[in-house]
Amino acid sequence: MDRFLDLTLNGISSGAVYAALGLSLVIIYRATRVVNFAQPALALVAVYLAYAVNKATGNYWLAFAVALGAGVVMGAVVERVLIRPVQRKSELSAIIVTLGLLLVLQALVGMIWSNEPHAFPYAFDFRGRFSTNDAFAVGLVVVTASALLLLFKVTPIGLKMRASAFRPDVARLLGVRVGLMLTLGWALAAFVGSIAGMIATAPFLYPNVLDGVFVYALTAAVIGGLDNPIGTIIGGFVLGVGLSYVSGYLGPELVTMAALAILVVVLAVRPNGLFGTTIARRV
Amino acid sequence: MRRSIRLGTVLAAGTLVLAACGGAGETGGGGGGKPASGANATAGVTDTSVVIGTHQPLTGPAAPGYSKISVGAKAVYSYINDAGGINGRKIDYRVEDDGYNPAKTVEVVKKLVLQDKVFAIVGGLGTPTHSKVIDYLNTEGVPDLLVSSGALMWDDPVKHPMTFGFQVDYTREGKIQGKYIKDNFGGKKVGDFFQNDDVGRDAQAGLDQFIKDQTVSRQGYDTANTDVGPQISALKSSGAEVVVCSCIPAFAALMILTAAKLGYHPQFVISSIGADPATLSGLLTQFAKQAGSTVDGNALLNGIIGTGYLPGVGMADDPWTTFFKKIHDKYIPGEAFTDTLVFGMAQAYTFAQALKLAGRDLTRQKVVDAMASGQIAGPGLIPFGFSKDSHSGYTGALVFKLDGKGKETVLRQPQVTDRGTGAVTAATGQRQTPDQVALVSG
Amino acid sequence: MGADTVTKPATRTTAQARRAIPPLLLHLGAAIIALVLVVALTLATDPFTNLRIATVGYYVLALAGLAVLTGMGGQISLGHGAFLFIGAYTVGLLVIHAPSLPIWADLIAAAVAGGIAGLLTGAAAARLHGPYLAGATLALAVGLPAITQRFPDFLGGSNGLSFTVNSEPAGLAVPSTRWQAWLVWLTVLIALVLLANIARGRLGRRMRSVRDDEVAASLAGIHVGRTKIVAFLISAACGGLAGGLQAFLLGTAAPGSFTPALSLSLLAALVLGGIGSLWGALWGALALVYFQAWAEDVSDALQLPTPVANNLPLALYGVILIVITFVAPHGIQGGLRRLGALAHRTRGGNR
Amino acid sequence: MTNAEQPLLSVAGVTVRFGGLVALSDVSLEVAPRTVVGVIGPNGAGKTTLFNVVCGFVRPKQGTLSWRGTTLRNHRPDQLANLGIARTLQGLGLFAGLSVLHNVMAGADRTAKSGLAASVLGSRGAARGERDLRAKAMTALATLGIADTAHRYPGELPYGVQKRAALARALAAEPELLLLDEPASGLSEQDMAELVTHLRTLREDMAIMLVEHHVDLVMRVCDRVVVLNFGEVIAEGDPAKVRNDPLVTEAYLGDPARERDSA
Amino acid sequence: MLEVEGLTAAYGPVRALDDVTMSIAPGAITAVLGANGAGKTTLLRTLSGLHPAKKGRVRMDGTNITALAADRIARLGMAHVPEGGGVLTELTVEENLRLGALWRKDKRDRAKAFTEVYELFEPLAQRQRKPASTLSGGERQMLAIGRALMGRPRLLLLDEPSLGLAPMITASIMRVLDDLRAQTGLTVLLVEQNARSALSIADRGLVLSLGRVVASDEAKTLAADDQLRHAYLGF
Repeated sequence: MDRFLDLTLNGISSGAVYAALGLSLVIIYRATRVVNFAQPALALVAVYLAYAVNKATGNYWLAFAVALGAGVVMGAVVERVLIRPVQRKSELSAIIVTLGLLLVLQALVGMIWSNEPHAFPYAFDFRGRFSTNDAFAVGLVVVTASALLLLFKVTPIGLKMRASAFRPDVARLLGVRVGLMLTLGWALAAFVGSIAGMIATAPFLYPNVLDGVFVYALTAAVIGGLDNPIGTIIGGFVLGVGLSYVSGYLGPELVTMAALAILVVVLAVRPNGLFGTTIARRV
Repeated sequence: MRRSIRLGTVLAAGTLVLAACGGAGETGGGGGGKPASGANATAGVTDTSVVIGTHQPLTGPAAPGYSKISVGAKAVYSYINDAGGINGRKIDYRVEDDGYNPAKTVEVVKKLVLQDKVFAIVGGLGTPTHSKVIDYLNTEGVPDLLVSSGALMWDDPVKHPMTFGFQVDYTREGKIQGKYIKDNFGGKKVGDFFQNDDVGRDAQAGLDQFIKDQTVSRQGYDTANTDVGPQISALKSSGAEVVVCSCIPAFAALMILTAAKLGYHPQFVISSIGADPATLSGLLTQFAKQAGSTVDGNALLNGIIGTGYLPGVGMADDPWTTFFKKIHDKYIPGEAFTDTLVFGMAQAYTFAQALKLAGRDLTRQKVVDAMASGQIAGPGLIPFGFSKDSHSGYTGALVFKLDGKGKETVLRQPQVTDRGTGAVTAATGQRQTPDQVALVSG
Repeated sequence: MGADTVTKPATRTTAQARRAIPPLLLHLGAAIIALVLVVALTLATDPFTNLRIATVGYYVLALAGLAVLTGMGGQISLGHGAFLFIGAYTVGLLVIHAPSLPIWADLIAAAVAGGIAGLLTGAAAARLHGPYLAGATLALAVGLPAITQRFPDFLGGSNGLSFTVNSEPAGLAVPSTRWQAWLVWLTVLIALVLLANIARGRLGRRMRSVRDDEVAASLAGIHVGRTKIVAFLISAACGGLAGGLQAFLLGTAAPGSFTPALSLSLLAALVLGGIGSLWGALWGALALVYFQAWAEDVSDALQLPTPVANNLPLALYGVILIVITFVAPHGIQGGLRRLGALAHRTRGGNR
Repeated sequence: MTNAEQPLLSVAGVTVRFGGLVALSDVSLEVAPRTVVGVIGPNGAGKTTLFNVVCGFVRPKQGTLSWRGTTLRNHRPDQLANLGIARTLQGLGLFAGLSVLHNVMAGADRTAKSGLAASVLGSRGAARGERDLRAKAMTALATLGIADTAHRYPGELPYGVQKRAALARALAAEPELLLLDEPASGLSEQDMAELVTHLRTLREDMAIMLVEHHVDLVMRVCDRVVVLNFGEVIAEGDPAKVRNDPLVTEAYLGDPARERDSA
Repeated sequence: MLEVEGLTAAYGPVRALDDVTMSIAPGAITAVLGANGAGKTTLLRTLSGLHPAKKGRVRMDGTNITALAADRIARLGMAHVPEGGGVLTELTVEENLRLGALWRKDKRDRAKAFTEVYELFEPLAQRQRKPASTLSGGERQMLAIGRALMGRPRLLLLDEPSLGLAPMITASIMRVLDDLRAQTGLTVLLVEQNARSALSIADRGLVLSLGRVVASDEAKTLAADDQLRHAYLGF
């Protein structure tokens, strides 16, 4: 029972990370129908900047703020400069551009900070079965997600963003600057991605640190339904806890296979994820 | 028309059948086994230079932790070359990035051998990677020296006459750890935290010779999964008071942190591949400075027991550490001075010794003979096992304790043993200082 | 192709004559020419270049398989490396456990194993669209190689398998890398002949129809799901064979060679080469093999600080991917075709 | 039914709901061999849904469908195509990545005599099969007067020509029943006249069912006309009878009361 | 109000609008008629900036709006209700309406607009919080028009508002338009399949065929022209 609790708590804190990064993927997917493979790299750059700031000033929260700010700026710039020109060309073009960006950013980070690991601090005391830091991470994700959902749900800007995502043409006809909303969507997504990066990275930071997290985050998003933020958050936590059980009861080498198995089972039953909307094709 | 189609098919099939005269897995005709020494005996050697190569994970998943080894080696070669080289030859060291991808390893090693025409491969890194080229190097008669891995397979003079190990193998080290635990923590419950590949399995074979009955829990980790929470919590609930860690530095650090997180404070015993105090404290001591945490990183390291065979950066008085520090300060002052760097430096220095022993009239066979001559003493704390019948590297380790300030205290003087069931005994023989070796007049 | 065309009345245009030749003969002819070229090339180059030529060979096959799935069939796969993994292990295990089997039997087994895996994947994936398929296939690339850890004794754990493949006929005295390059390319070209037949024939047309409009395709009597599964099967069989060839060539099969990065770089290389045709696979494979080598040479030559030099090839590859997507969205083959059309038009204008 | 011949297709009591919306309500009709049946009705009346039911894209809540007297259950679109039903789509539905010739060859795919395995091997049989398909496709294209566009891609052609290519693709399947979804939309006067001629020729060989807005065209070519409104059949019969049905006029022209108001 | 000169638009090589010239007087209802594929929808899309013009010029109240983005044009006072209404089914009725006036600064006026629209379309008032997906076809059309009116447009483009609606509902929508025009001087460009019903409320009519204007006249004149109806309107 004790062990069960340990594994559950452990799973919840990793699930928070999957949920956050998954959420950032979903925001982008909803806005622009692009799966952003560069998302972990954007978060990585943000975290490395935070690392540099923290090292220079010793101020963790300043570093945190820098990471979030950097995320927003990078997200917006990437959307404007790289994604918008190719988005209409084909689904693949956008995928390839984000893959290219992933490589460039990971390499860039390695060039500047080398491929060796660096210690990266936790925000709070990490000691305890469910430590202050765990609580902070889970709380931050839940708060961020709720704030985002609230933003989408009640604010004018959220309404505009939703409209731009669902029916860009109609939104345009209603005076919404759709392009701006898409940029904003990317910026917001990268913001959430940076949060995910900040809580996922500690204790060690190296260029490939988020690769595994990204795979699980994408899995969570696919399980939850790529255009459903709430589904993705649920998916993230479910996956985190599930994989923790697999690792604890069956062995850590089975974790990736378990993720695959969960994905296959979910998609076999619901090809658009657990909470995804099925878009009926018009004949 | 139909006939020509048939003809084409028959032709294609015929060629394939031709390719098929023997079973693919049978060694025969053209296959391996016969060293092609002689023909290329002096490849890569000129009057003024000798080209050597290595494969290292400079990028990709294994880069963190290993990408600096070749940096250390390069510094030593620069030092040697600046002092006139070995026997009048400067060492041209070619590092190829294999990203820890075995397929890539085969490719880059063949590139080094066939295109760069290296004289020898020195310090090729990794078991999954290097095991894929060992047959090729031996078939081609390329000296394959000082492999950076503690796997047992490098020591097989009959099958692999050109290959020599470097690190103490995982089984020997496991035996020394096991004996130490049995002697000092007899009767206590032991947990085993291991990398779930040959590192963990070979180490277990050694540990089990001494502490099998004490071991209460075995938890493997997978390098692809940095979340070791489930494993450490299992060790905790098993009540293990001593935890042996056959793991690489990143996972040693993760283990220490995760245990601290769970409020679990067993006696850690970390094997040489993971017990790099500079790297560990580089990773852990930062926690003293960070927001929200009152954890002193140094305190986390305090009291950890490690095994080692090289003079670590924590042994500041060791003449070799001083010597390497001097090279470090001159050639790569920007890099952190860690055991990882020292590993590369010691390896390079050892190779240079063999090169010197092989003499001015250099051939591949001569360098292999020099390796097996038993005259290589090297910077290590332990004697090499090199002889005609053994190609194993360091044959044992000493046991030390970290004090949390990066300083190591020796708990048990160097021990040696074999990879079988032989006894663990104190190492004998005099260790040479850098001045005594006097490789170059620098 | 000789004998047959000569007997045709001389009045027929070459286009008509070409149309009359069965695809097999046409493609076989091209393949024989290609094989002669490859052999000539290997004879003219050093052993290491021979190895590179062989490497290009198995990548061409892997990419051609992906081109069938993604280019022709419209299904995006981020997990093609998983099929190479299966092929490589099939050959590895057979070489070790069934040493008396000749290499061609091992390779056929690799293709079959890949095909079966593709059949299963395809059946699971036929209902998935776009990003869901991408996510599922990526999970396949991540999850499948982990199976080696579960069966360390049989599959070698993370160290994988290493073995030496004996294939060279006893009497043949050519350097081994040259022989390997021949065998790889012979196999690849045979597979490419079949793929070209598919691309030009009924099956290829069915796949393209399904890709362009599933509704219209089903109205033409084409079973959409089955066609998608067949595309996966063919693609995966090619992947399996390519993996088998890699194992044959390098004597290794290890999980570390089949990371998701491989799958992603295969897709990227294919897009770079041009996804719409089998030629794109050739350009993609050349880029995959030679671009990285070139980038490493560049970074070596520049005398850069270690971290920069180490990461430069990756960065350059990323930049190239982005630039190509912007300037030549149809890849190298698309660019060449456009150039060709341009040259044609200019020539026509001059006349 | 006065026609003694067994109907090719009969639709009996079909009801379709999308959520709360009733798209078709108890619709029954029959199509006899070599007749032209027109389905008309205002936008949203359920015409396309009816076609979708026939083709198997939409499964009815109630009602049955039979082909030559055999009841069809859980059929898929591709199975129906193989029974001999071909259909054009409202939005063209041409394969953008295939040339016009190959578009039409894809349509003829079901008539191919050589197997898929042969096409993989590229055998002589496959070559012959391809030649047959090509010949069929060229014939279909020539019938509609667009043989010269065989090697062009749909995107390069004017709408009217694309429309014909789509029709050629349906014809190449050698159907017994041809379903045409808005064949006249976007056509010029002249194109339309030619279409009428084509339809009249085609009905010698097959039955045709068409959905069309252009009522005039329907009246010119159809043997029978079925009028749908709000998913229900509100009138059925020969063109003259339907034309004079007040219900039909109302459906088409709006509220007769308003009519009078504005007049 | 609106002047269009030589407007040409295409989808790839397919010309959908060919040299269309027309002008609309303020406060008028103009019906655009023609068979499916005649270019009616493209005309509206090009006017509102959703589809780029290849050639020609569009002016609204003297301002050249040809090259402006759709959202700019919308904020200048042109509202376009696309075919089917373009109701965002994922949003509630109220959110849909809110969306129509978001760009307008005056908050009090926005509140007033809500009241007006709910008065105009009673059924919407009762389902403010309901997702738009629960609305019937007629209610959706009301919502779409109501949403367009939230922005207090000067020019309203309507694409087949009668699509799939019962004649009664169509009639009531037409009546609302007629009233609005009378009260606010709203200018309307109405695309209709249902020719007679459109001409019944329109002042003028415009007949398109294959992207060209083939007739443009008083609504009554057009309605009386049997030959024209026969040729282009299909009945």
